[in-house]
Amino acid sequence: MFDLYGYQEIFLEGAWLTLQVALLSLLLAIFLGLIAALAKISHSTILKSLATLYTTIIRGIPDLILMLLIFFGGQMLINNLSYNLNEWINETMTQYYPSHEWTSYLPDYIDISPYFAGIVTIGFIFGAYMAETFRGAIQSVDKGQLEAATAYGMNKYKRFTRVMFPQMMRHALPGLGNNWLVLLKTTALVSVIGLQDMVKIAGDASGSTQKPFTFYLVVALVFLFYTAISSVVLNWAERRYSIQTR
Amino acid sequence: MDFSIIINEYPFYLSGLWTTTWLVATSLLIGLLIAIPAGLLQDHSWWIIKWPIRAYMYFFRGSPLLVQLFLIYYGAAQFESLRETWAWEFLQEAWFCALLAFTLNTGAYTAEIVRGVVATVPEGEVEAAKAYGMNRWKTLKRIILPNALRRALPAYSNEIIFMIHGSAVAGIVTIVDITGAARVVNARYYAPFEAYLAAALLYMCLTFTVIYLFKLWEKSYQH
Amino acid sequence: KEWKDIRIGVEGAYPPFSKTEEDGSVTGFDIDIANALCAELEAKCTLVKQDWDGIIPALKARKFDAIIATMDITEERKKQVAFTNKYQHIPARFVAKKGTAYEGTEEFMKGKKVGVQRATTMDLYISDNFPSAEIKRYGSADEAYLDLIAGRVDYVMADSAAITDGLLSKKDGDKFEFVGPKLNDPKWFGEGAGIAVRKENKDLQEQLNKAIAAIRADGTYKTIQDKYFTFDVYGQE
Amino acid sequence: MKAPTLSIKNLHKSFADNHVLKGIDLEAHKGDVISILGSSGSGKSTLLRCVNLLDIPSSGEILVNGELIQMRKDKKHGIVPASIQQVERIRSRLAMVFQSFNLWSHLSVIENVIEAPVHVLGVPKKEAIVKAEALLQRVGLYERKDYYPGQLSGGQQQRVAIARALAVEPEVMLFDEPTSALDPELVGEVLNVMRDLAEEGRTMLVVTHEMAFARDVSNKVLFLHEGLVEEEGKPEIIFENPSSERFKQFISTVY
Amino acid sequence: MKAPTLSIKNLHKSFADNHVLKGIDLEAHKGDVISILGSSGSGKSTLLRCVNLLDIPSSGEILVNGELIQMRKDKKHGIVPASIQQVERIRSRLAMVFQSFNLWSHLSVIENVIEAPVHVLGVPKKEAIVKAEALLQRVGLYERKDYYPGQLSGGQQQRVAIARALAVEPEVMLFDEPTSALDPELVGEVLNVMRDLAEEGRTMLVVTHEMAFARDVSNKVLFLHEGLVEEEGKPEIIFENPSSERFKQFISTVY
Ligand SMILES: Nc1ncnc2c1ncn2[C@@H]1O[C@H](COP(=O)(O)OP(=O)(O)OP(=O)(O)O)[C@@H](O)[C@H]1O
Ligand SMILES: Nc1ncnc2c1ncn2[C@@H]1O[C@H](COP(=O)(O)OP(=O)(O)OP(=O)(O)O)[C@@H](O)[C@H]1O
Ligand SMILES: [Mg+2]
Ligand SMILES: [Mg+2]
Repeated sequence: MFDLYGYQEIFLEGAWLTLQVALLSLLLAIFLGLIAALAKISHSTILKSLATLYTTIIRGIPDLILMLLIFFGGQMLINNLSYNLNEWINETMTQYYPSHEWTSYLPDYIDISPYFAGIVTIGFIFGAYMAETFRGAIQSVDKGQLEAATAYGMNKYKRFTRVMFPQMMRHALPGLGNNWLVLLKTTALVSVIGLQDMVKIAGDASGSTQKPFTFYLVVALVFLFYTAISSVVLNWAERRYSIQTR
Repeated sequence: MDFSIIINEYPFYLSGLWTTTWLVATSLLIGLLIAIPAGLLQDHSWWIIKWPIRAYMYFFRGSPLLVQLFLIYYGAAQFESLRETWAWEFLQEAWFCALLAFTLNTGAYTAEIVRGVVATVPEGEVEAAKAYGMNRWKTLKRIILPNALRRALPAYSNEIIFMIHGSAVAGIVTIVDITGAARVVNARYYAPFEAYLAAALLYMCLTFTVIYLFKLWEKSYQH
Repeated sequence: KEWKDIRIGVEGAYPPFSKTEEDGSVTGFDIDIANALCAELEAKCTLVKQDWDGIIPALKARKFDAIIATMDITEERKKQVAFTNKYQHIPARFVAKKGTAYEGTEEFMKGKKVGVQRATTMDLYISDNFPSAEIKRYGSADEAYLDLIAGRVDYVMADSAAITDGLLSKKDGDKFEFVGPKLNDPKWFGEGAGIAVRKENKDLQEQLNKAIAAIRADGTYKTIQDKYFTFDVYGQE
Repeated sequence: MKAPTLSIKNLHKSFADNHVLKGIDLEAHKGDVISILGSSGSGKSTLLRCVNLLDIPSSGEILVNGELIQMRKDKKHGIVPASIQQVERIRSRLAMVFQSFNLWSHLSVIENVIEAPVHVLGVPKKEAIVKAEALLQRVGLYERKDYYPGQLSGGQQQRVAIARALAVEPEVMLFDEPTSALDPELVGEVLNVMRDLAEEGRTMLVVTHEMAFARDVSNKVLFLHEGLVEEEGKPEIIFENPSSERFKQFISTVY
Repeated sequence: MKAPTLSIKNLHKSFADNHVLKGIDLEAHKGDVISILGSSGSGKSTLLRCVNLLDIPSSGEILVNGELIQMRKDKKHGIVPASIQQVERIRSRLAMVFQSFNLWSHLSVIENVIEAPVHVLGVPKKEAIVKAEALLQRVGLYERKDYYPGQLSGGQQQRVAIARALAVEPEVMLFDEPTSALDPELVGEVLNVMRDLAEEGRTMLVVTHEMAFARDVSNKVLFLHEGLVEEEGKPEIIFENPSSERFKQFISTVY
């Protein structure tokens, strides 16, 4: 195996962290994606345009830039807000009780940990892609299939659970699987916002050992391992949802 | 917020825009040339053809572009013997490393798109082509590829967008693309929000141009 | 306001001032200084690792309250943050492969490839003095050394102590040497490295100033310095 | 007199500016078997689809068992059903065999047949399966009950669609060319099944190209032409003595 | 005597362990119109598909104009064509109308029709278009020539498929239920077209459920049952005097 110059332990931690971030952001992304997809096919103009705005903006900006923006910008926004609110409360208090001492009512800072920021950012980004996948899947269910359900008296909910969902999954799975794989690889970027994932560790380690090839190759191999496992699961799922043809 | 910074530094961003554009465009073009044969041949009955293609596609689709770029850029330099060969002439250039990583990456993804759409050409239409005596090459050229092209457009426009997005990592290996420019501006003025927002706007222009052009193209197929 | 709970931003990729150990912890001169100052202030300190690029924005965004990361006190930065008095002062230098010629003139440097860490004082120095050189900017000094070894750049400029530790004392370090003079023109390098705090936190700035004076006075500073360097890193009083 | 099982009054349907149905009147009593004839594109499928509101009529009234399907005005669509619950309730009493079958591709043959009884009508699953198996016997597909629609030949799919429709024991059955994909023998069998249904007193609307069926099984024939009922009446009368030129021509070309 | 245009000898075809064709012999001379009858699933489509090797027979010989289609053993598939060039050449002389039409969805109606003449047979495009337009006139679809298959009704698609087959002026035409999606009027028209073709002396194999066509137009009828030719002969003879019980039953059910 590779000699990791004493970095193997922390490296393993990084690999585990990568996986955590990926899985949690996936959950968030699916959740946001379904909501946005439903909003997009709904009849409400407001919901529709909100969802469209969301997906369009995300599609327009690279993940890396978005991460930097959300991480720095978001943090600055939240903390300045909380700080200014404190100031304001205190000043108002002082007006009425001149003896009042400055206290911070709201926390002076709200620490968005890189872990949390990473998950939220990636989940938010991929929610937009998921929305497109789900919308496409919903629309590619054969109209006749739903008509048959309608003709047999199924209501909206039954139509969705009994016919739309099982058939939609078939169409959504390839896209979902793709998004997951892209998402998994996007986690490599969280190193940029200071999360100690394995890419970041590989960077630090290759700096101090001057063996960049070794470390980055190991990172690549771990990712390949993750994707291999994902493919197995996805294939299984696709078979599960595939239709039998002659 | 102070956007005068951006206005002051606009030539910097413009050259970044140019770098991003040509890097992405060139790698997409060469990538496509790799992708079509790779996508068609990855199911070839000879293992000597099939397996190298699959391994290539697997590696480049299975690991992050950032890591691939690091591997090519910093990794290649780890081997002193390599530095004595002619290949170093190219590998020593950051732009070449980026181009290489991007091309191989998009090549693998596009090959997968090619594979996917070709596999979903309706069997009956292929059979009809056979029944009318078309040979394999003609079936490919006249029926499969044109039929597939139309359905490949959405996926391929996505791939282009992903590539534009992905190219942002070039800024990490000393290339001054849009992101690189934003990084330098941020470093000088400590204004990340303004610096990256400007970059975001430029990327948006790029992606929306692509989306718009593909919409037009797709429309020409609507029937 | 008394500061009893201070979060301190450090870099972790700039040995010997700060470096990441195999187990992920950060150590180094800056870290020891930070801990000593906190002990002096009887405050609870949390170290927060942050890439150099984003370290000032992160301070402003309240990710931490102070930066102890060998940050030179410059006019540019003073527009963004407030600094304590200096706590160290080390000149910057160029390093190159042994036998490489060097002249500090614009003409000589024209077209030469120079590596430097992005957003440092060295970055500004080179940008202003040698605009016609081919400047390559890296996220960390380590990456710049990697490219110097690989031959992708001809020179790297960094703090001399950092170069000694990060490059010259490493395995292939004997192939490289300092070139040119020590550089400490205050126009670019300021009056040494200080601790950055947000401008509104005057109280913290004062407390830290007192603490710096205190650890210098009671010998703690000297003990820490000797752990890492064989020379005086504080410079003139 | 009891209210007719199905009654359609002055039904119009346009797609954009394509006026397909231009005022159809139709009354079906319990046990009626009504054949709907007409050339390709004359609006036969559209008429059936309007009956269970898969296509929303542009105007007109539809009554099932004397109950009027309530409609309300809508800015965008002209008129729309006023109560979706009412429509769903009424739909569950009608059954439709689609021209293109529309079997649920993710369900096996037997699952297709029990889907509506179990999940719409609330029949216990066991019971539904027993009945479904009997129905599949009847259409000769018992052996294929665990196949998926994609694995069946066209004729087999059509028979599954018929079994699926029978499974809900509908008051009115809407057949859209139920024998188009069958060989003559199966056509015979399926028509026999339909004849049985007629004898059971089920009401049926059948779009068909089988003149023999129209003549022998149905007790009323409707000939659609250019969106109107061009000829209508008891088969023994109108086949012998067509009053419309167009219908005369239509039946004359039949082999 | 001239070699038969098409000759099939002892043709077998299995799908996995499903033995569909169990030894079919067939000979078609120039001008022969052979109707293939049989119930659903009896292997009619499979037989047609074997003739132009869309399905590879498990064993047996196929000769076109006396030329044997060479086969060679293959470990995986039993036998496979020895020379793909030969197969392609022979296919270009046959034309097939598929049961499910299989029009090329990315080409317009007229493009579908000229595709094979221009790109397989090398007919100049202008010439091909002139001919294609005439053919579309003949099947009544000239006005739809710039439509795409997805925009046509089933019956219209079927007629395009027929025009496409006619355009290559094949020596043998293979029709798989060419009238299944048509109304009786159109059925009559299409059968007239086929009758004309027969009179032009074209060889045709027609899978059909139209007994009238089998009786009146074809000069030979084949009845498939359980993978074998159960009954075969001139229509005027076998329809009057069927020797097989099964066939007797089959035609007796026809309306
Ligand atoms: N959704 C639609 N949009 C526009 N036009 C439509 C739509 N559905 C049907 N039509 C048109 O309405 C007319 C009647 O169609 P319909 O399907 O009812 O015919 P049909 O009598 O069932 O014919 P066939 O025997 O070929 O099935 C046709 O001309 C068709 O083009
Ligand atoms: N690819 C296949 N794999 C497995 N079984 C098949 C396949 N193709 C056909 N069969 C089976 O072979 C038998 C004959 O099928 P074929 O399509 O030839 O019937 P057919 O006579 O054309 O019927 P129809 O009149 O319904 O079109 C059927 O039982 C079918 O299930
Ligand atoms: Mg119809
Ligand atoms: Mg068939």
